[in-house]
Amino acid sequence: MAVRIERVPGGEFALTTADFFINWARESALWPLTFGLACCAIEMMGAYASRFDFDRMGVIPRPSPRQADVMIIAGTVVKKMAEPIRLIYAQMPEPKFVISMGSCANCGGPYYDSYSVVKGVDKIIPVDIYIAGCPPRPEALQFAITKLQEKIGRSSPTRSALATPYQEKGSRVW
Amino acid sequence: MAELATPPPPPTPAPAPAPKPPANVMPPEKAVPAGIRKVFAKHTEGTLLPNRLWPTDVWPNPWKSASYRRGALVLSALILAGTGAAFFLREIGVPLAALRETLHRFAEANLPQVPSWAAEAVWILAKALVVLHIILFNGLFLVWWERKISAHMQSRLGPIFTGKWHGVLQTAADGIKLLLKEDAAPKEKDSWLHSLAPALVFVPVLICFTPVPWGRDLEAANLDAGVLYIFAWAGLSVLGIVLAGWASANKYSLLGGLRSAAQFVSYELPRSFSLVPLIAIAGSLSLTKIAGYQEGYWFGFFPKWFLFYPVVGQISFVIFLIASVAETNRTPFDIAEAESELVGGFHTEYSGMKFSIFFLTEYAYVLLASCLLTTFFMGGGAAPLPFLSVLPSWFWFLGKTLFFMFCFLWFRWTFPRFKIDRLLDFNWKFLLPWSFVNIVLALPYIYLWKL
Amino acid sequence: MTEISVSGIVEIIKKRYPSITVAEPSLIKGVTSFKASSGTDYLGVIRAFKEDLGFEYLDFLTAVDWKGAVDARGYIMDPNPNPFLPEGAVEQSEVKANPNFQYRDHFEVVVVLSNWKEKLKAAVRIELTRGNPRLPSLYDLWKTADWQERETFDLLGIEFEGHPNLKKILTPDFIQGHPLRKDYVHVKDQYD
Amino acid sequence: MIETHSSSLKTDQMFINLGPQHPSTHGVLRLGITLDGEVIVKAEPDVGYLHRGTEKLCEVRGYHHCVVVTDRWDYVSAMTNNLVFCLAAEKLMGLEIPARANYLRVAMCELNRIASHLLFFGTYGIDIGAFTPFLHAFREREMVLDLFEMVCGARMTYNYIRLGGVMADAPPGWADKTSEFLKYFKTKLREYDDLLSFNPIFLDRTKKVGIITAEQALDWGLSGPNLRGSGVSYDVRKTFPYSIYDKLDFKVCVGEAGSCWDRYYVRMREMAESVKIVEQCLAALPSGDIMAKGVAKIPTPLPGEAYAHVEGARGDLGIYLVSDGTSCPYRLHVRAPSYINLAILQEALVGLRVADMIAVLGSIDIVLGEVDR
Amino acid sequence: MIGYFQTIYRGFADTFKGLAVTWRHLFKPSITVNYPLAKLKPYERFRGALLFDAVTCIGCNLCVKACPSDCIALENQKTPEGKKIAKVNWYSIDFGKCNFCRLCEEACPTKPKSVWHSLDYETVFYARNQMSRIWQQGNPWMGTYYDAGEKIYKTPEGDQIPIEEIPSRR
Repeated sequence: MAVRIERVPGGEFALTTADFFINWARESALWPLTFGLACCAIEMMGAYASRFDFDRMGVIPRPSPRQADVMIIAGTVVKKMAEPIRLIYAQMPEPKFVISMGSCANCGGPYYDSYSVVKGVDKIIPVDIYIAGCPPRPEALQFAITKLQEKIGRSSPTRSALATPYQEKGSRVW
Repeated sequence: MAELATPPPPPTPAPAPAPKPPANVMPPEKAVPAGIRKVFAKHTEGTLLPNRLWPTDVWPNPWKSASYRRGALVLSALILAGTGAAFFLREIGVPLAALRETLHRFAEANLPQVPSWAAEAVWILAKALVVLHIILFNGLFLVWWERKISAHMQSRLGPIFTGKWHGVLQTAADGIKLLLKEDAAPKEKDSWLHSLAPALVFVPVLICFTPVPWGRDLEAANLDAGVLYIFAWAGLSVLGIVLAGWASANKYSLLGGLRSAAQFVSYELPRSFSLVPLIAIAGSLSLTKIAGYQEGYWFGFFPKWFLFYPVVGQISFVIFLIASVAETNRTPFDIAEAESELVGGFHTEYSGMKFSIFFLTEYAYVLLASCLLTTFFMGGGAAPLPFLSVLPSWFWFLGKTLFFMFCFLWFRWTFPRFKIDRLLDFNWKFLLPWSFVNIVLALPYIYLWKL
Repeated sequence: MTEISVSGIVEIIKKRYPSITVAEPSLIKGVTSFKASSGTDYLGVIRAFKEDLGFEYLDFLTAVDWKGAVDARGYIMDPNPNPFLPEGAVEQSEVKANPNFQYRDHFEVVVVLSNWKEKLKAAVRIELTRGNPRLPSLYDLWKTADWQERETFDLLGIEFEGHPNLKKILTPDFIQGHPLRKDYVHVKDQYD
Repeated sequence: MIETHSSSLKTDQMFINLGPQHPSTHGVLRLGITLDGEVIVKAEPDVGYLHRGTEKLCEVRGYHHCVVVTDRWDYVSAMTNNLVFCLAAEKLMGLEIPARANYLRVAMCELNRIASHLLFFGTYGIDIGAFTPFLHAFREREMVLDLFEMVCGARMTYNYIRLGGVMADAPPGWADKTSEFLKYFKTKLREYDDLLSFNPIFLDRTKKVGIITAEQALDWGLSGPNLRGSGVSYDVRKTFPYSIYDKLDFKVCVGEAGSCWDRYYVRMREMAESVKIVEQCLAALPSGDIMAKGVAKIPTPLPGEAYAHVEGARGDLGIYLVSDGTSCPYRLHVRAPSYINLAILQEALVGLRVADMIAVLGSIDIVLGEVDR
Repeated sequence: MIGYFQTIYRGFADTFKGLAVTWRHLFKPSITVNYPLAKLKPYERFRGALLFDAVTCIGCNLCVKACPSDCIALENQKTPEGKKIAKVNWYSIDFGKCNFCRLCEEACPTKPKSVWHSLDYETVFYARNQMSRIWQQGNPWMGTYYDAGEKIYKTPEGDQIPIEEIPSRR
């Protein structure tokens, strides 16, 4: 339920719920963490570049996890890198989301039988959106961001106690 | 969009299986089972771009594309509307003084029990509020403007989807989101100093804006020692940055804080020394007098701005410009929060509300530096040509400030970053000696030829 | 230096190190291979190549484990999420050994050097027993051997004496054993 | 003059950790740096954060499957990985490649070198602090990726060069779209020089920084633009020519002092050379089939070994392939130039400042996929 | 002395040359594709999400062997007495593991191919079990997924494989 125009004697009021307003602010200023692992990182840089401009959706890459809302896992999650990823995820302030980009982050991709690859990043941190592709096109990443924005739009921060978006069952493990 | 928690209900009617094509007939070229097209709902209404936007076919003659012409039209309409409004609004200084008189007379007539200085206090409070709002709204506008200018410099579009027209509400959305963020910071931080640092950085900037002459007699307070006042308060915010670096218990921010201390202190000197000739010529430290001194025209059409003093003006302008870019901590001098080396510099460990204060301070400093540049070198509200002074002085002040703000943005998106030791060498071995030489060169202007 | 040609190198090395045998069918096509028999020979030949014969560039240093077909337990797979196939039903394409290929139960270290002026490449090989594969390090000849030997140690478990810091470089610390060995069995850890 | 000897001052060294997640480490590389004030005393790069163990995986995949894995080593110039694996396998099997396939292969590899150097130019600009070159470089890179998408369908992991030839022939419109790009790109190269190469601040940041002498480079086994930056003119395309490079004429660009700027400017001039090479290839593109005859669906070469190496964008990329007669390679070792070039950081960084460290690391131009394989 | 002023002049000249480049680009139109409103149609050979047509498939398992990361699985239909016939009971592709390399399409012997790459790149999933797509002989739904937990087919409406244009199959 977006903005409702209420007719009142002597004028009109635009009424909107706090949820819609908060969600609108959160989804139109999603700041991802510059966190590229492998080939998908180059496609992510392609998405920030001039042709598929991410700035149009209010998405600016932030170097420090303290100012980031979204963590885009772009590349193969190796076992040696698993601990730093969990550490960085913990450092991010609370309304945080995770996008797993590419087959390697979804479930190991071409390295499905390797001894040193974590088969899917959702074994370490809860993931909101998975993108298929190896590497997915920059537009696929922007399509995922629009899907994440819709998902934030559906959540209701004012009602949920933790003030975090209502996570889809199963993807929020702890 | 159904609530995703419960799995979507299975399709109720079992759809009739597609009619079986006879075995030996080769299915037609695009024979796709009916199921495919029905299931794939059209998910967005995007139009398909058959050809690719290559620069080779977009740039040769940009005026062919309609959106480019529409953009140019909208831009020129905006500028004309601005000058038109300014033309009708005329000088605001005079009616404001009248308003102050009516306020005083109203207080004496109707409120005898109120002490005599109360009306003046209310008037000063109102002026303070107006200046505060100018700074905050400038923050909103400048962040959006920087993202659009940097985008178009890099042949991309910048924020589009947030506000209705070209992402106008983008900065508002950023601000609100930052307000609602959790304040995550390391456990080992020095919590009291960690929260004090943003305040220590932001408050001095607000105070610095009092003597700025927005137009003819539009300044918040006509301080006699305006220049000294500004440089005194501006020097305080480096304290906040060093505090932020120390309090966030992070090696990177400590390095960033120490670096910015060295940079601020060393660039304070050429910034003030480059103004010595101007102050000596104008004969006063008050910004209004300096702006007033530069009104009038040589040979009837050439404005008497300090920038156009043959040798001295240009040197002090360049030194002051470089030093104020260094003061605002922006590229090519942004080693304090150098993205690539120190991750986030002193504000690595700040999130949410505190980070947005740092963000706002940087843009407030850009506004302050542009206002100072306009007042000292471009004569505040003075119109560039005699017949143009029909437009009010605050309009000219605003135009010149916007021009200098554009220069700050322009520098940021063109130049690489200095190294800390080369930056200090550049200051101590180039800027400072040249500002001394400049003072010596200015002697004839002060004593011999009173331009 | 005398005009170097392939035959020139062979008889210089033969004169200086009789125990070096030249692998007749030059194993790597276009690269003359020399088989050293002991660690000191290996170091001496390579030093001779570098100082006397002008091979001043070390292309690469690696090792091959000639034990036999690779053991399937060295690979670890996520159980197949496809609900139709029973758990783990994705059969690992079992790699069968080539029957008429004579495998031998030890490692072979291969070092390839190149001489740019003469456009020549030479390979030095040495066989090491599986028990304790030890070899003198080439660090003091070329510093690039530092990381290449560390990688060979990490992935194949070959000790290099005289190496400044012979530690694991690529695999995470909690992986036991050397993955590129044919008989490497992967121990399940907390991420599998 | 009071001589304050630093040992008398009690200053302790600070260990900072350029962590695996850092904007300018081009991926996941951890540098353990011990600092004395702002001067680096010891640097210890820690790799392995992207080690996927592909050398072990290739021992289970057939030769035609390995080509897919090779795309993901140096994922910025994937064409060269395909080429070097196919050259090694073809040496094993003694295959003869038709002329058109060779010309297409060389044209694709040089276009890929341009795309890779453009990415280097963009990220090096960001390391030094200028953001706009990154966006301009990626604008040109997108045009090259369009050309690749036209030919082989993917933007980065091409899987285009196969054993015995090439996957598919260039579509009709491809040749003139490429020459249109090359003509446009020459003007852009001059514009990059104005924007960044001769910018005084950039020169000041990179000119006399991170000097690597020729002996040091040879000792550490550097190759590619890093080696040529130090004055050693070694280019695999000239010294050990492969495919049809002996029929093409191009210059080997060599720097003088071995500073960061030389390595940077060698890559910029190499882009101009690659443009010339692609033009020659397009002009002399012979007709004919694109795949050698008699290549089995599942190739099983005779037992033996082969070593093939090419001039990749980052240096001398080589594949040492051992086959024991089965359909899967018995041992595959990759001579990864980024892995070998990275080792010199231990020596090159000592005595520099923090800001120089980023400039030197950027100028060595490593790709973590190739470092950790 | 002259050299000193020359370096200053050169410094300012190069600085202004760099500024001129960015100034020129300020007035050049942008080359951005405004994604959700205007989408790029990939080239004809683009390797997007895989599609399968149960009518022409002969169940020959060539694509299963050709896939480097083993993400295709199928089950042949059997006659009552157990002899395999050239039809497929179900056919599943695990998009999580697929690395879009076109080897399965090249290995497919049927004319026109019964497993082929469409031009669609917008494949986004919300949960792990949505990743493997199952085509079943009896059920013409194209992109169902099988929820192992509740043992029923589910069609994630709207979000599975949106198709803009299905190319003529080679």
